[in-house]
Amino acid sequence: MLHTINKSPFENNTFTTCVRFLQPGDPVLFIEDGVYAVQAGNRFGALIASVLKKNNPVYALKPDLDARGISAIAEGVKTVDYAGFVDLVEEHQINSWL
Amino acid sequence: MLHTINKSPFENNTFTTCVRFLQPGDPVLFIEDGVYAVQAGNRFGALIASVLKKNNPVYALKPDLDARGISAIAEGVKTVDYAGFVDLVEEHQINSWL
Amino acid sequence: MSEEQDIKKIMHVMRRAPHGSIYTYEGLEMILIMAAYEQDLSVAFIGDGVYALKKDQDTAGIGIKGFSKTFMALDGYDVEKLYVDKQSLEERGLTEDDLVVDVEVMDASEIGRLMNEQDVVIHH
Amino acid sequence: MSEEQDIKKIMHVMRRAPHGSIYTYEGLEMILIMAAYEQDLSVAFIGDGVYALKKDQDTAGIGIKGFSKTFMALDGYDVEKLYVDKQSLEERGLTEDDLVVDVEVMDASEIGRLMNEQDVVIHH
Amino acid sequence: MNIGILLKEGPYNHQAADTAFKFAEAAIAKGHKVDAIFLYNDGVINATRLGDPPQDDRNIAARWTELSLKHGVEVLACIAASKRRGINDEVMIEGGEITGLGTLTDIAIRNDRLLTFGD
Amino acid sequence: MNIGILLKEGPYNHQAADTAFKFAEAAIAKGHKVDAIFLYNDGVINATRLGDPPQDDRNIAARWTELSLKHGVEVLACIAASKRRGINDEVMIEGGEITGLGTLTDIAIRNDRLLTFGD
Repeated sequence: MLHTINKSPFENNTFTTCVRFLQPGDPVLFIEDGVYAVQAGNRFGALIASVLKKNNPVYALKPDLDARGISAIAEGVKTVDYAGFVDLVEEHQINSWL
Repeated sequence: MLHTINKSPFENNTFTTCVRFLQPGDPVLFIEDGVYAVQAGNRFGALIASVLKKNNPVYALKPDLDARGISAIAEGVKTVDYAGFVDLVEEHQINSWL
Repeated sequence: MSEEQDIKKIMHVMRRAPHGSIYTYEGLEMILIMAAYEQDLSVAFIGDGVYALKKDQDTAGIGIKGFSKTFMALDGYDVEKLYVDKQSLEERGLTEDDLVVDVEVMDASEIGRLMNEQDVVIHH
Repeated sequence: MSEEQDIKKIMHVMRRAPHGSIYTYEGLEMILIMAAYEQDLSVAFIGDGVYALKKDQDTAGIGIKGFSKTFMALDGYDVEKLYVDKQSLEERGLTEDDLVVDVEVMDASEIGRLMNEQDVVIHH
Repeated sequence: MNIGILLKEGPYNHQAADTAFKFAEAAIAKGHKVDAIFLYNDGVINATRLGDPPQDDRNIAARWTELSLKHGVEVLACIAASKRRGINDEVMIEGGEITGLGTLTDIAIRNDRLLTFGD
Repeated sequence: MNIGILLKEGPYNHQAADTAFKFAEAAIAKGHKVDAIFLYNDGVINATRLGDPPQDDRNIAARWTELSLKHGVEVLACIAASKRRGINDEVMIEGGEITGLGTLTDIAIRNDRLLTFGD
């Protein structure tokens, strides 16, 4: 199941809540303001790393990263465009955390 | 200056952010979902106590507490109704944290 | 057989406190309609969503119609799978006794496993 | 004398990330109009609000008009008091060099003191 | 005391419109003057007269009309924000009006307080 | 793959409407069927044809009309949510329609995926 997160983790607990419910192997995709979570060097790096370590692939929507001027992202995080988002939805059922 | 906070501190950082900017003596009023901050025995009790200790009076809007079924509130927190909210606004300039 | 295949597992996830926004209330309206379609419905209460079930809500003072009692009606609509996240409840200083309906209090990992089996998950 | 008394101290507080919601953008539209009224305006960037000033925002891919460069125009409208909360910036791994305009980076207590002097504070 | 109110969210979806109304009502009851309610962001959606809430729910649009007609509160929707969201004179509530952000500036200047309600 | 979309926020105020559109566009480009976009909560405000955004901005209402007319996507606004917020047939965009939550249930049942976009 693909989990999408659209909130900045600095202001809102959606990401930390979602992580508690995440099953091993399930991918996480950050979209909209959610993409701030994967900016390199911020304090969510450890949480991102722990998610990756549990075999949960982590993605961020590239157009949303670009819109926010984020070029350096945490190690192991992959980017997708809207077409890649569609591919992930084709591969997985979806759980959009709002 | 009266600071109002309308967000639940469990999901959103408004309260903790506001506290960093609070000047000694300034009152804080919790309204809407913000009132969950003052429920007795939750983990924001220590932060509420530290605010009170810096001589910042803490209020919660009674109709919002009632609407959420909150009867036991943290020690030192006073309740006001909408008329009391108006009185606080009469005494202070207002800073509505959204 | 083919009829059974048509039954979808749909989970509604309540995540917001009541009254500050309409999401929980309109979410409940959605659940009540979906209940008539004989799908496999469940409702999970996570984070501030657990507050929706708090007893003794009296909304007269804020001038908004209360709806916590509507959760009690879910049983009559055969919506019986109500899951509450244990940690969310405990963090908020609440226990099962504080809630208006009987629920299953579960660990996040357990609710996460059930989520994973769903065809549709809708957050409110 | 009475004219001077009519000048109000108005602080706009930017608290949201850009693009995910319109608050910062419509807040900026408000500031640009208010700037014509010769009041004592200031703008504080707190929490995710500091992201609004991030360099190199390219919104073409999301199909929304960017506005970070509009902050550069504030100077031309005599809106020169731009305060950025130090902790908000640091927590987000940003420095002054990452921002599109010159700002005063300040401690929260200092911005809090300035807030306290305002006649009007509007959060966006 | 003269009071201006800035309302930044639409009706029903957030409590902001309710709290703003309850506050205005209480202020008026105490003899204060509520000068204006300025609608901004999604707040402009408060200004449509096409709303038709359930019979057993409050009617938020009617509250604004009442404040305007009975208590002389100006109910003003920002034109730029309104245009984005499909609010115009065609759908405007009785007692409401479309205006610009300059009017909000005047409201901020001429009143003792400007309160904001939103999300 | 057959896709339904649930959109829970109004246009412009949140990015949800933009992301939903970009996703739908990309899905259609890949040959998937976008069956319906169901508007709920403040999402119903996407259905007004009275919006008049600045010339240099995107027109979100026009995007929904295009998806409906050109790609056969049903654009549906929940009647109860619409009534609260002043959306009705009078102001409905071309290609849009008011319907009930039962239709959303049908959409959830008949499609391979139901995506939610919101705040």
